[in-house]
Amino acid sequence: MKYIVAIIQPHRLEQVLRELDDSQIYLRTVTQVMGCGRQKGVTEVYRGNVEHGNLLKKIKIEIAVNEDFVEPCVQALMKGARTGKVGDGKIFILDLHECIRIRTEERCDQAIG
Amino acid sequence: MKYIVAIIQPHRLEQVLRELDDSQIYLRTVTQVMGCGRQKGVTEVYRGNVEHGNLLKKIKIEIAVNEDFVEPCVQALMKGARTGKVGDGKIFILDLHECIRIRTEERCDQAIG
Amino acid sequence: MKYIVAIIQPHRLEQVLRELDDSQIYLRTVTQVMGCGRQKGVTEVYRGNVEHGNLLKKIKIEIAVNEDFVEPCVQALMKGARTGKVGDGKIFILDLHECIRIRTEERCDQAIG
Amino acid sequence: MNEVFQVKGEVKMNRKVLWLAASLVFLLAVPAGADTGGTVSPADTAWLLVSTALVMLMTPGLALFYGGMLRRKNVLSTIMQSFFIICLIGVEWVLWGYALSFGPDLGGVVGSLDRLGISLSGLEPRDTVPGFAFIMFQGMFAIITVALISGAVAERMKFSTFFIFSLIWSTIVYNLLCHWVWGGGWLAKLGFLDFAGGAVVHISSGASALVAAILIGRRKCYPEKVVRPHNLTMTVLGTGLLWFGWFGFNAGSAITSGSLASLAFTNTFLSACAAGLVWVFIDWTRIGKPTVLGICSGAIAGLAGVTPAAGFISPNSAMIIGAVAAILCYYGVSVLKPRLGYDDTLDVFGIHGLSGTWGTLAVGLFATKAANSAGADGLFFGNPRQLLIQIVGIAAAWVLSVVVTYGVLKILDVVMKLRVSEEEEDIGLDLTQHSESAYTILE
Amino acid sequence: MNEVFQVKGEVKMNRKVLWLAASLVFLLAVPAGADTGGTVSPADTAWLLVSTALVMLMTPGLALFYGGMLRRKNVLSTIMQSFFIICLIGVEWVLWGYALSFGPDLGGVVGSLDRLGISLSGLEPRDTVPGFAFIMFQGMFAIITVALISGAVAERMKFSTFFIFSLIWSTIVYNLLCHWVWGGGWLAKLGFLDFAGGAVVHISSGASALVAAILIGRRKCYPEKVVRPHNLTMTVLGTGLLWFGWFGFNAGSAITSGSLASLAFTNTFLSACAAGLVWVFIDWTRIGKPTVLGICSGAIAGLAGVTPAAGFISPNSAMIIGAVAAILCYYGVSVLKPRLGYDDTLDVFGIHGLSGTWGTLAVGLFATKAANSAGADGLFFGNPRQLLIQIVGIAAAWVLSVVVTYGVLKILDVVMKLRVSEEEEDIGLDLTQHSESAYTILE
Amino acid sequence: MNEVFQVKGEVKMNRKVLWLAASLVFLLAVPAGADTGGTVSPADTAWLLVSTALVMLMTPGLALFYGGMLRRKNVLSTIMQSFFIICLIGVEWVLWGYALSFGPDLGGVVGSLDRLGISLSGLEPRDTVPGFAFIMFQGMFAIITVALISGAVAERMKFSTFFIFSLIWSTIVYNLLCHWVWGGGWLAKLGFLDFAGGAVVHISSGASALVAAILIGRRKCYPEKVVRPHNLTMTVLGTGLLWFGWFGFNAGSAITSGSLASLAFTNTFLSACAAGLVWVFIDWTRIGKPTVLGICSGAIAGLAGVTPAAGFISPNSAMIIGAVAAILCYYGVSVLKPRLGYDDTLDVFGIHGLSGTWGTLAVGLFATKAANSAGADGLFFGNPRQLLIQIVGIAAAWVLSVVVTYGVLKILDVVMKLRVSEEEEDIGLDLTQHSESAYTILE
Ligand SMILES: Nc1ncnc2c1ncn2[C@@H]1O[C@H](COP(=O)(O)OP(=O)(O)O)[C@@H](O)[C@H]1O
Ligand SMILES: Nc1ncnc2c1ncn2[C@@H]1O[C@H](COP(=O)(O)OP(=O)(O)O)[C@@H](O)[C@H]1O
Ligand SMILES: Nc1ncnc2c1ncn2[C@@H]1O[C@H](COP(=O)(O)OP(=O)(O)O)[C@@H](O)[C@H]1O
Repeated sequence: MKYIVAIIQPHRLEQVLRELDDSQIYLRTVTQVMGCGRQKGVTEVYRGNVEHGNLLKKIKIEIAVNEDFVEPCVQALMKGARTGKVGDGKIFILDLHECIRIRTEERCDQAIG
Repeated sequence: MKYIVAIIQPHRLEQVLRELDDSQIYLRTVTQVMGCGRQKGVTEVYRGNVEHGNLLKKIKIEIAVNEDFVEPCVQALMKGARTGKVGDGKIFILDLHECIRIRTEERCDQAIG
Repeated sequence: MKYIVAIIQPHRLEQVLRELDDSQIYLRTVTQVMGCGRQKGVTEVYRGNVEHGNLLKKIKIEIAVNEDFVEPCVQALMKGARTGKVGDGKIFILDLHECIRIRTEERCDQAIG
Repeated sequence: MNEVFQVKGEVKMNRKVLWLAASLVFLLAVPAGADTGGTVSPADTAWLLVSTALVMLMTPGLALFYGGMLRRKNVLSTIMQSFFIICLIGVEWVLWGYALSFGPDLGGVVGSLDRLGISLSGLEPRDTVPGFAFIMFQGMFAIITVALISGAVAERMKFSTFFIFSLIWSTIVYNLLCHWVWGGGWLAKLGFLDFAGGAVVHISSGASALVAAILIGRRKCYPEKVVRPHNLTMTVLGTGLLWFGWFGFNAGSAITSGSLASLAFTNTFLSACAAGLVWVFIDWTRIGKPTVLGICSGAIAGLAGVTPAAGFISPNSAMIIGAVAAILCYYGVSVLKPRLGYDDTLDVFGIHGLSGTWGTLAVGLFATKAANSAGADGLFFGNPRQLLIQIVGIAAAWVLSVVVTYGVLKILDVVMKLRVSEEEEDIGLDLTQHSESAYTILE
Repeated sequence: MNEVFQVKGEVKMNRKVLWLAASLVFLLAVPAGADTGGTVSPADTAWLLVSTALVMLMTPGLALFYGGMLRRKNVLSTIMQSFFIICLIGVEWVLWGYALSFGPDLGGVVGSLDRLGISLSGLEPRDTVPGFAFIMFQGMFAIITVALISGAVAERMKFSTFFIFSLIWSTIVYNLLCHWVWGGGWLAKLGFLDFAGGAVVHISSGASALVAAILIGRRKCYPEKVVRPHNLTMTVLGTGLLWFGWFGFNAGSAITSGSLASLAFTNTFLSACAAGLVWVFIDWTRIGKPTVLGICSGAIAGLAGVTPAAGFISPNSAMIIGAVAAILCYYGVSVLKPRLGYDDTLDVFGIHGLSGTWGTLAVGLFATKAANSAGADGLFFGNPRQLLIQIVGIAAAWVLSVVVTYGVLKILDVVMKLRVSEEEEDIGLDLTQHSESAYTILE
Repeated sequence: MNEVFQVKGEVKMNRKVLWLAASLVFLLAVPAGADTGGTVSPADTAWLLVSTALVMLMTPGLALFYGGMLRRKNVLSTIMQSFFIICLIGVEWVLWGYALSFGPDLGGVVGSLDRLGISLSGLEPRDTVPGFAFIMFQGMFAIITVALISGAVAERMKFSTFFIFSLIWSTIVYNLLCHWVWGGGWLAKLGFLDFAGGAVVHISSGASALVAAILIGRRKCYPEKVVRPHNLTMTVLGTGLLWFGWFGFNAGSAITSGSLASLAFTNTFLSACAAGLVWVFIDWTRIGKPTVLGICSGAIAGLAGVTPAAGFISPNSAMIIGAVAAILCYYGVSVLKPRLGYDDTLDVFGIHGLSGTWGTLAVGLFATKAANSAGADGLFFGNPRQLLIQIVGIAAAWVLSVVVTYGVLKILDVVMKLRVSEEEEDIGLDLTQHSESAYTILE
């Protein structure tokens, strides 16, 4: 099992969720985060004082999947999130040791879906 | 060491924290997230326009523990979070390679508690 | 590759980001979280009713790095975050299986930086 | 559009009329805008219309004051109750509420339905103001009284039930009580004094809130968990708007512009200040910290406390009334409520019920004809009888409110349930009752 | 509670006192109204100044009402448009807008520029109020009308273009229309009735909003995604402030304090209540839940709908007008808009355009001289002619607004582009147009 | 500032005139309240009470204006200061503040304590309004002046110290200065003009704020980090409420309703508009983007700048004063402050201090008797002397404020510390000083 973490642009969220649905990956956890990458941060000005920020709003999506869903999931994420501009984000894949469904106490592969 | 990630219903948070305390697991990090699982999303209506959302408010709890605390921790989480209804959430367990306490520079097992 | 998760005090964020920059680690994802550790929680009072909370505002920083950046990164985090008082936080290091840059589809070591 | 134009024809006067005119100038022009044969005073009208707008603003203010103290998932449901009440009772008031309250007295109990509905006769003056202005001003009181109750049942009451309850409650409790006290009913005849609604507004809502809170039962989380206000700045804003509007509420109740309105204004302000200070100092002594919610609660307690007395007392008495109101309410919300264990979510009884009762009683203590010759002297000014009258009025308001609220809610519980389901309570009323959420999260 | 009671005993006066009294009348009446030459009435002035302040508050109220319905990344950009419009049109109004609108009539079309600029002559009375009070009151109307339009192009219009557009639009559309209707222009001469701005404010902004929404095109996300209001409590607060201010808008339009103002006040309130209720009930029937945004939208629809009629009709008619306005607007925003597919972000046409048109028409149906002898009778009171006049006025307002808006925007699109770039739209207008964000996230 | 002064010469009347007078009584006294014997004018009272309520609302408005610009962890602490000041100075004012300010003059320096405390004598008129109305109106000024200072020491000052400081500061600085300028003190005798508080309110608070900011020292994060406003919509709302209330502040300072109030109203509005525009244009030129915080800051600068002049100048001068105020304040907050390095958190000196000083000076330039015959001519109208008088007044206000603030704070620092501990500053003042947080996070 793998634990996939994707950081994407906020305005691509709708698209990404739709692509995931199309790939029959319905389970996910979404968080609002701030990111700092290659993309130039924004400049904000308050009472004439300029502040060069470097954190931008991003969306983090976490998805736990069985091995055979890893590639479809990555493809869906990429399809939905890619604009080709700096700031599109990253996908991180971690090993998932165990997964438990709280409601049923099912474990592992049964639990993940 | 394991890194436990639990997604639970927001209204079970108090109960879960109490159960964790009872199991003498006091350290945790809590985040507000949005989840999409088997539970039917909510419908919202704005000026007569119906929107079938699919993301629900959830709470994510992260706990880093030594191996022998994994099972007690899982049990506490389940006890606190379970209502038996769809949406109760999941527990994910990842391997934790290293843990460092910033204050003391302690590492691994000493740092985790 | 490693996936570093640091929980720090909110008022150390600026300092930590500066230290990371100084160590030439520019990529990161930041989240607002609530933490409960050894630090005594705060007491809040509403209409004379005292509530001993135990969750405090913390900041979570996630950084994916190649192996040789792990130690510099940890050092930078510690340097920026340490005040020596309880509540300074923890650093957790997980193994990172894969990393993909969405924009370019680059993978692994090329993608991470 | 000047009403001056409405005076037509030439006014022919002989010397006697001249004499009369001149004396009338002296007698009437000064304080009241000289109404002869009941003409409209533009100054009084301006003041009353402004006051009406101010009182209207209090209900949205209340919605925010309340909403800020709730959890995010229930904030809209309570705001909705306030806004819906504005619309619902606004219409109820002109259809039959005003008639029941201010129609020609029937046996001291209720107004006759002669004045059912609203017509252009409101263009005619009622004392020195157009009937319409008076109807609107009084209507805003009917509205906020019902809206106040919503705080006691917040986070768990079904919206549909609250809707039916409001309509019945306003018709029976509010309109009757209003008639008794202000519409020439038996309490008015007895000499009961309630300047701007200590009994009519605050006791009635506070007492009913207590009954409602007990009947509907505690929230699932109560009392294990103190619900933290999700946004105290919203409560602060609500307090500001309430305080601002309260000037219209109390000083507007003079109906005329002049010394009496100014006195009521001053008393209103000082009572709120004193109560705010006292609450903060109790907080400081008791828990070691002055709190923002404390000063807001104190100010509201002081405002509610001085409401029945604002036009009958001296400013020094107002400060005393405010200070005592703060002490009482502090005790009510932080000792009495936890001890008795009922879940009056936003302390409608603890604040409005207690300080409304206290303030109405205080009229019997502090009232003085030196402040308002149309008022009375209280106990401290040599007239113990007034205190007795006030006690009778308080008892009447309590009994009417408790009995009717109990009866109506019991019936409604059978007919349509008072409470949402447990699951709906978990998810929150905003989504389950109104299909909306107050805030987006991901963006 | 009338201070008259405080004057006791009989006042006996000899002739000297009488003389004194009479001279005092002359000496003191000045500050108190009755000044020589039948000019400034302090009471009317007080009412008008308060109304002016209330109408001024509506634009910040609108900014919040609108802002709450947008996404976090665009909330400041729309607020900015409202605040900027206050400053910009505030200055435009005194420089040339007032002259064009209320200057001596030139052929029924426009005011002459004799009164260009602002001078101390505003100290002189205009009817019963100082000229300054009248100028300011009218200026606030010019402001909010432009600000209303911003809702239709929210989340995508370039700020600089909106700025230039506002200035031109206000000068051509608003000032002309205002002159036609209120400044003695051809519609006024025709007998067209618009008490507080159904045509001048709501049709003009609503019609222009529709044109602007179509010309600027849809937002990238529309119509795939319903944009959820990022903070409904802000919209609720905005509604409260708008409603509060609307009393000044409509009842202040009587210019004098008295029965007419009270009538307009009552009609305003009741129309809003009826419309709020109706919208909620449609929501309830149609989607199974009463909504907060629904009651707010309904109230605003009712307020806009009654605006042209407030001083000409009876309260019963006001409730009917409000109810119909709610039905129309509900249909407009939830059926018409999705069907036609234009992206009028905050339903400026759907709410203000539709109910402004309806209300202006309704004057021709419900107006009655029994309510206001300076008004007229409508169809239902035996005068079909008024209905025709109203239709002419509505058509004129629509044509003027549509034609000018279309022309100006077409030109501006070529000269400086209407829309921000796609990337700016993604990131949000707050950051890209104003280098600010409404809220911090990490702290 | 009573327009009565404008009626000059002796009025001689024969019997016909008497007849006329008497009929006028009938015709006009009614709507206008025709007061005889310098008694209470209902119209003026209505206007003053409304103005008082408006000024009262400014302090909650200020709390939100300030609160929005801070970090989440400190928002309540600053709001608390404003609300506490309302209660504290509200009581202080009636106990001794009013006596010191407006009591019978003692040597031009201070009012005698004859009028200590508050009694029912406030029912009696003071000019054309009841004493109570005047006392309350003036009290609201005392309140907001102290509340303004809190912005300079936000995010680090101990609440308890601020509490003691406020009480002393208000008693010494505010009450004295108020007496000097408005209570018949030496500056009043000198002919110093300050219509609504340029020196009394804005210089005193701005100058003291500067001293306080310097003495208390910088926040830990300053100047490395620009603190981003945690919620600009809150600041926007605060701006709206301040602007709205400012009409009461300035136009209410006419005390009477009529031309003077209308003039002050107009000037207030136009100065704010001009200043808002100018600030936005500087932003646009300097940093390439117009900002929301900019337009809000500009409007406030314009409002503060025109305050001392509102009733003495023509509207054109008001626009100039506003424009210059914006330029000065922009320079103050974005160049002067960073250069000098003091940490005046919310720019109380930068906005109120600078534009208060400028506006008070500008009276000496732009005042004209054509606007207000009870005023004076300024330099540009041929009277250089007035400018000198204004400079004396400005100097007096600065010296008094700086010296007393310095002295009091130095002593308080020794006695009870000005600042919270470093750790408390890190955690935030809301939790450490008040045991509350403004917002919940997890829910
Ligand atoms: N190594 C990393 N560790 C943690 N977060 C990262 C890392 N690299 C990228 N991110 C996250 O992804 C976001 C997008 O990355 P960025 O470098 O701007 O885009 P791109 O990958 O297209 O060059 C960043 O804002 C950050 O939140
Ligand atoms: N495979 C997964 N990956 C990521 N998050 C998941 C996954 N499965 C469940 N979740 C999270 O857990 C929440 C509850 O899951 P759900 O399927 O609704 O409940 P249940 O497990 O009781 O059927 C979801 O809303 C989502 O946030
Ligand atoms: N074992 C753990 N699992 C998850 N989060 C932890 C763990 N230990 C610490 N944390 C996070 O780190 C924060 C700081 O920890 P704390 O124990 O208060 O400080 P210190 O490490 O200095 O004693 C906590 O509030 C919590 O968010």
